Amino acid sequence: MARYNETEFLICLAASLMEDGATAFIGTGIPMLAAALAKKTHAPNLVAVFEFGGTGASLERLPLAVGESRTFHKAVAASGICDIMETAQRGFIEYGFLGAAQIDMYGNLNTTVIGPYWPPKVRLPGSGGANDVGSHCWKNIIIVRQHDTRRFVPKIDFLTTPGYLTGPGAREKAGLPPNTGPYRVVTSLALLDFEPETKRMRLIGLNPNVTVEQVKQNTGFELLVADHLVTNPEPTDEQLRILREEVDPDHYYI
Amino acid sequence: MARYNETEFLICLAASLMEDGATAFIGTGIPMLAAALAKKTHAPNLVAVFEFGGTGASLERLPLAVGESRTFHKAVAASGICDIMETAQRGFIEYGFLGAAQIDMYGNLNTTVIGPYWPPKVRLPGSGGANDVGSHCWKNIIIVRQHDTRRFVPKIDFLTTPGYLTGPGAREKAGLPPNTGPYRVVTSLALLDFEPETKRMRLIGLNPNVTVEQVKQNTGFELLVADHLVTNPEPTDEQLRILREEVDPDHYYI
Amino acid sequence: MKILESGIGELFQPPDPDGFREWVHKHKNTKMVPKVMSEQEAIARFVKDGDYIGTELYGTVRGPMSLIRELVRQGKKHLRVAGQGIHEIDLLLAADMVDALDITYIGWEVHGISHILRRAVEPGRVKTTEWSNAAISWRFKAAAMGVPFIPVRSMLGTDTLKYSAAKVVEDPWTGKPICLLPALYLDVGFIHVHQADEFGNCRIEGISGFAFELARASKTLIVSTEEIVPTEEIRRYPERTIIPYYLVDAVVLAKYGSHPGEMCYRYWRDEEHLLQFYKDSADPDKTRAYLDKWVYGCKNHDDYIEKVGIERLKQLEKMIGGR
Amino acid sequence: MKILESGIGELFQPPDPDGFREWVHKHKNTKMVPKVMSEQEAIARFVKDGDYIGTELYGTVRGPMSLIRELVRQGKKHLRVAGQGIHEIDLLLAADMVDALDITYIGWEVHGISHILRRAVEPGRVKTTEWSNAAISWRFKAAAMGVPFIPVRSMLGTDTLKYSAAKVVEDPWTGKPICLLPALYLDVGFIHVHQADEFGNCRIEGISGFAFELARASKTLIVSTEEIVPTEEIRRYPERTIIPYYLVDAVVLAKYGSHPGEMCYRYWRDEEHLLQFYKDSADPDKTRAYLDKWVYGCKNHDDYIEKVGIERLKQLEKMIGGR
Repeated sequence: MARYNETEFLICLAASLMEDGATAFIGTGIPMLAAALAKKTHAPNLVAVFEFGGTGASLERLPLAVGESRTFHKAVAASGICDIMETAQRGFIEYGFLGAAQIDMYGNLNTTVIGPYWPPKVRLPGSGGANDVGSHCWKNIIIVRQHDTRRFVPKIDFLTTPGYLTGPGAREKAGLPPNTGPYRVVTSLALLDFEPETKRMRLIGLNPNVTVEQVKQNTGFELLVADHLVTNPEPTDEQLRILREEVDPDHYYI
Repeated sequence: MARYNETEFLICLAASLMEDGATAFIGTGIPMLAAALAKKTHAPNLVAVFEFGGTGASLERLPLAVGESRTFHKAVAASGICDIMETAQRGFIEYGFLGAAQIDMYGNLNTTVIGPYWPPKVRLPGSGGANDVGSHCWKNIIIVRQHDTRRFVPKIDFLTTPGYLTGPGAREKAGLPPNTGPYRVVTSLALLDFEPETKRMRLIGLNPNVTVEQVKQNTGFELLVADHLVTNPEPTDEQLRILREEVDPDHYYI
Repeated sequence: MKILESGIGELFQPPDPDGFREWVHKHKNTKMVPKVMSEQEAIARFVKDGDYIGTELYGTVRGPMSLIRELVRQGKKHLRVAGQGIHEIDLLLAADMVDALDITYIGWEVHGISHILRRAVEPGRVKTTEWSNAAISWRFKAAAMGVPFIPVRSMLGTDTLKYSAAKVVEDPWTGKPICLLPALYLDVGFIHVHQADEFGNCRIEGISGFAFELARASKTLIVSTEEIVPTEEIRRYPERTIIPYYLVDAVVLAKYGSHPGEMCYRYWRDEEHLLQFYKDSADPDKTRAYLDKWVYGCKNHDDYIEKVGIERLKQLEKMIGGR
Repeated sequence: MKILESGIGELFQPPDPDGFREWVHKHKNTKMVPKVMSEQEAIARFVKDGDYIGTELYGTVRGPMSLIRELVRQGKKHLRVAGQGIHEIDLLLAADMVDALDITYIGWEVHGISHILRRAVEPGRVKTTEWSNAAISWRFKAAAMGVPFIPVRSMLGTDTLKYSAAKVVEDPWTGKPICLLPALYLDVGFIHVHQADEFGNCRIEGISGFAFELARASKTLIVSTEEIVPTEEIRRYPERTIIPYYLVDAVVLAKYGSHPGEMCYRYWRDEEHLLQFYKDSADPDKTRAYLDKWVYGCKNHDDYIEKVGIERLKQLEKMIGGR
């Protein structure tokens, strides 16, 4: 049996992207586990920010929702959504974490509908805070659990959250804050970034036992590939122990 | 020796205009004393609102400034200036109290400069909250201690705070909230209102021993006079006792 | 100041600051009068068919669930709703009480998407207009300020803006595009708080979500509270009053009023109950059965609480984190 | 969206949300690091000649007076100032440190108008642009939101607007005129608080004035505090933190820092001292003598406090109202 499952791998990879002492806008699911793991390992001073008002919570216990009491347990501040979103709008939040049902080559995200807008084929939850996080945080990290051509598409059905929109300069032209945008994409197959000149998605790291071909076959648009590819690190036994015993002992998520 | 001085008279007259249970935006000086007196006499449920955040203070002790601790002692809420001003902007504050260095026939007020704007002959404090109170409260009561032609002028040097501007409909045309504006003017000589059709200042009450001629002579513009003039009530002994012994025992103002 | 783009979404509740002021002047009582009443009376007196309503915080966190259940019991129709939530919006949609949604997020977070939302919107039964989460709160903030719109930098360049009723204009100072959101005034707002006095002065512990803004954006505000405290206590710490009495029309005592959601420092979410509902909500008949048991099958909140069982609630109290 | 009117007042600090963001990204530290330092170090490190500064609340109420006195001692020049105040602005003007004022109110309330303001403005030495009191706070609020302007319904139809740098536009939703105020971003903000931890997490008791907005509108924020509390205490009641640490660049311990003004629940205003200053301020020589004695004549705040005398301060503590 494998030493870890895919979810555990993604959590550890996402956690490794979290910088000690940085502010990070944390959403439900993998980002919460990654933030909690990071705080218990290499980034004890990570400042987790939650959209409904929690800033700098201890994350001793894993939150089950973005507004619940553990998002501000022993926090340095507990305010409200306007204060948090305006803090992001003023440029104080370094990292954002986003998920998506569909993503395109510029990192634009869809969490609103599959099919036409109304009436839709599938009605998804909607933007929630994603559009705001994607608009205001400096570096956005996108987590897509299944890397396949249903999710990595040439054209998303609905542009819920801005990536680089139509390419270089498009965010600024739209009035979004300069020098912001998607930073990394973490998936079941690989780690990707966005090539600085073209702002197009680029493969930079392969998960263990994954080939370039596999990633390309599961991506619905032409993918750039970095000259030097790394293999993404496997979770250490210590990371897995902390994740299983301290972060999510009730196996709520994992 | 007189039973009361002019200041005491003005305080009691202003107090008599305060309605039990109403919200009133209270500024420094006579309005504070009037509000405190009203709360201790006919209007115990008057809700005094102070611009820097105090709402519904007990006013057991007389505030010396619009932001000081007595403006929110035993208050129901202590917030900030934006919340208070937005509460007025949303239409929750019935009465405003204003003073002025100059006033015209439409109740427009000057507290900014005498002479040209810059450099001015005399630099006055400026609008402070007056412009906001005059813009947002439903009924504004203006207190001018000396009623003379230097203060009641045909044209004020600077329009700091809006009265009826140029006349009927002018406030609405400027974008100010409908059905708001100056309500009464309390002076050393008389009580005045604004005639509903023309929005022009009108004499409706004379202070004791004051004649219509006297008021006209001390007013720098043509003054309307109501058909039936009342004589403004003198302070009762009880009002004076409460004012002197309970409201301002240190004779800070009186 | 050029208008560069206008969203094509329907504006379900156009901003009207002057209308709001006139309404306040006519209907709000600035006198401190007792407003404690039952949820039945509050909903019956203050909510009409066709009203535009909003709730705070959201379905699993300090939500006014006892008020929502009563709203469903009384079967108000053709509601327009500020759609930010989970369990509370699901109940309204399941009971077919909603015609239009200003939607930002309706879903079950990590558990998945809302089956009930899908059944309401995919057949074209409920109309939707899109907003970001901040945008909905900022629209309340604009209303709370008493102005018709508010400038923000969200939604720009996206379909979220295209299918909203926002506008993009050129900022006259920087010359850059900026998004203007229309103020969102509620006919009726619902908030559950930790403490209130009989006049409606309210306190909230922990995060305040968008309670400050929603309370001030509501023509009528119905508050439910875990406990009623003496006004002397309110006056001792006036800086803790987040909702002053004059905003409030009804105070409903509702201990455990947020159940099955959590109330910070008081009781933890009833995860079993929530997951069961989410599972059942995939099936229309089971959804109906849930409503029959937990909403229509309860006379009132006390009845609901009895059905949940005090032992269970005591457990949830033990499970919540302290200070 | 037509521009109907533009104020002719000079805009001393044009709004630049993107510039603010870049500055934050480059200079603000999101790590929790200790920031306790002396007022000398704070002013020397963070204030430059020509800066645009603002203070909160105002000269006789929770004002950062110990910081202002140090600012005067260090003689910073050509400052541009958000002019909402009394004693604090008088000191800066008397020391001839100010070139431009965004003025809403500078005066001594019931005592009378500011002699020092008259001597500064009437000869044409200090430039002014007009605003209402709400307008200045709303300009900070716009900056705190991270947007270039904010719509309000004050100042309309008046010379206060004509001599401001506001604009009147036609609201695209209601078609009615509305006033837009440019956001006011401060180079340096100064706030005096009741409690702060060593990282800059701050609490204020009683009214909060415009501390929330000014703190968030400041590129650099210098906080003085009556006492420094452990971070554990801050974390126990996170909803009481009005200024989170990441906004703060310096924490200066300054017990009685608001003297001669009051600090609610701590000490009462020193009315004798204030009235004496106001009397003296009518005469340039006596004003100079006041500065020599109470500002230049004191090495630092401790020295000032010693000169005021602990007995006097203990009296003022007895005179303040309780909860």
